[in-house]
Amino acid sequence: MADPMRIRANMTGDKVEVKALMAHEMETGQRKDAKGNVIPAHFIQNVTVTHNGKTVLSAQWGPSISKNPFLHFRFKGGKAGEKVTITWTDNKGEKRTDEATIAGG
Amino acid sequence: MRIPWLVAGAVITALSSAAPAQDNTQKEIERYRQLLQEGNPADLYEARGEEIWKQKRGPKNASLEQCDLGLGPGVVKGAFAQLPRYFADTDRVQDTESRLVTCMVTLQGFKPEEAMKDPFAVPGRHSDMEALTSYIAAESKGMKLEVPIRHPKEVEAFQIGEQLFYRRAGPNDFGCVSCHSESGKRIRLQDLPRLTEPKEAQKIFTTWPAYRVSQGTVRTMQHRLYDCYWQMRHPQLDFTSETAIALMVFMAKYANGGSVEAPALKR
Amino acid sequence: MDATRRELLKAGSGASILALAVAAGWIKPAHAADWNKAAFDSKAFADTVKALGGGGSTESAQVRINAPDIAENGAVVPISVESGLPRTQTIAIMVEKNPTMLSASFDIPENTDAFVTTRVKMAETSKVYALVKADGKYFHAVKEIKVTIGGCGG
Amino acid sequence: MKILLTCAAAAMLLAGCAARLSDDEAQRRAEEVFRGSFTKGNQKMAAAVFQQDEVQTLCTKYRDAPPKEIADRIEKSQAATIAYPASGKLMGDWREGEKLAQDGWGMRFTDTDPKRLNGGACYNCHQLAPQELSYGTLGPSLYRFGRLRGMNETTLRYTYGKIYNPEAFNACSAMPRFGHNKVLTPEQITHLVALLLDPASPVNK
Repeated sequence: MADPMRIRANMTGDKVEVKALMAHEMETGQRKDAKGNVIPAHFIQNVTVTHNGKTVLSAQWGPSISKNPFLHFRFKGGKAGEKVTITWTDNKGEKRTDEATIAGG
Repeated sequence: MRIPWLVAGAVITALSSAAPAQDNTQKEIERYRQLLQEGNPADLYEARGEEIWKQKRGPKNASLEQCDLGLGPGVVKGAFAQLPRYFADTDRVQDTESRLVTCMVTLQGFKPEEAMKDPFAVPGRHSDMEALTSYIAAESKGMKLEVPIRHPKEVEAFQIGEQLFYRRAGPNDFGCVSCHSESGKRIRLQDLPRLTEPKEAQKIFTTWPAYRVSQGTVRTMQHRLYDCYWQMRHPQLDFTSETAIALMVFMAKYANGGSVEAPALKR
Repeated sequence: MDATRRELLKAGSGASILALAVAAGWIKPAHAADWNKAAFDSKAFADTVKALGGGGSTESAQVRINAPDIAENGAVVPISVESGLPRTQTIAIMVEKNPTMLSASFDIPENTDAFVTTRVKMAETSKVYALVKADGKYFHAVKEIKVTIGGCGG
Repeated sequence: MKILLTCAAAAMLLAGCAARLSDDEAQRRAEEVFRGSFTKGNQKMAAAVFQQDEVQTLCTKYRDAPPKEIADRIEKSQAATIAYPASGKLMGDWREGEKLAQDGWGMRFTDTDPKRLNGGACYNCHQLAPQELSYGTLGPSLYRFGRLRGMNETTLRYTYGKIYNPEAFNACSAMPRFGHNKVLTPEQITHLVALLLDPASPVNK
């Protein structure tokens, strides 16, 4: 199973600043291993970020997003102590959900 | 080959001076490095390392939580800031990774060759060593580096490291000294620290392990040295070799007093 | 919704039934349904814009790319995109010289800033496009990013 | 190891016992340690780095700062090694030279393709063509080398010789002996000479 994400959510003014790191190979399907065999593509395709049941960001990614992806964005309407939840799904159907509590500004 | 004028074979009007372009290159590379600082994937390795540290594993089904990293069994906080050091139970100077091998053997019951298998991650295979070392290093973040060079074996390791630093060999006549004896030098665009200058040594020795964007994983000082010897056209340096540890003690002598900032983020 | 599917949902969401439904093609797994394969397969800017639903795109100073002019390593290139256009709905990032151009496409709901930062791989020095869909229309910005060779040819 | 043992015992009583090996002993131990540190890899390569030649031994011993008589000895013995190409032609093709200057491939333990020629990796340490922004500074800038030095027979022979064996000109130089150590062929060296001296080379534009 995939490793947990590292999510930081902080109030800056009236906005929630979200920074997340996800543990994922993001294999392009174009690299070869030491024996010369092609390493099959394996990458996150969808990312959804929710807050209070509402989607605050959704993304589609290709294999050219860097390994161990980083994401940074801001949204309005959150308060310290509330949760931000991130879910990713990759091209093999693997899935991972983690959440973080919004910290005060 | 990324220079289009060469591919095209066309004649190019040269810049009137190369200096302004170079200033801008330095500035933009600096900006690139800064932009990456806002999220260091090494965080993911620290978390995984902590999990592995606490996991019951091996024939003895034990965790590493009672491992003695130099400050007593189970003390992780601050241990990294004093490694490598002499350990009486093994009668050797050990760094973080060789000590982890010892603990995996004594506490968890692994055979030494099992504990030392695949210490460096390759595409598709993680390394427990890289994760564990990230976790242990992070537990000394902000602390002062104080590697002891008091015990006769620690002093000996320093002296051996010093000899090996200057040792030149191989088809390119390279030694550590070839790249790390002058201040302000670069290889391509990468700054080369003068390792006998405390200010420069402090910035380097205290920032490994580090997440290397070029390799997509955390690499440790063991790997850094293995990589240096690779670039020096030497053969494969053994994992946890005495050469690696002696060179670490040599570097630590000049780096002592710096603040531990590992795991850092590097090219 | 046809009768069969309604029956199925009424029967509950047991794993086996769900799997059956996926197999039968009534329900597509999320990763296939929400992923625009045509857009991610596109090799040219115009084709990618089209696959993302646009007829064409206008360059706009309201779309801003914040990224270094030079990347020390192509495996990790930080890119920020910000849009000053009202009703920004989508932000996409494309790298012209990658095997396929599109790296990412973000849907921006109403209360989310029209701003996003991520990191992309770049095979070589290339133009990077930020494409923004705002109020149903498409706008873009472009910036060249140089990828340098590292120490010892690596 | 008598001193060491005595000192180890004393260390238990007295903190900060300065047990130091003599330089000769440290050097002997260092060689022992070094030979025990490359046991799992390519043993042919290992044997080659264990055995230092005269230049490597002397430069190690004097930490790259040999006294004058040693430096003279090195420069003299190394000057005698320079072999010029059989054809007598020292100026090759600068385009080939530029490729070689970029290429860092060769002689690492992962470089196993026997058909591929080694690169020179000149940009690792030197500025050459101004279009390449990613260059090192371990060596001096060679931008406009030909323009500054002038294009004549003496410069041509010096440039070839310097790449072939820099120890002939500057004892314990950090630059590899590309020709002498067979990293590059004489023909490859003539291409680098062209990159540096050909008026058409981007280095001299």
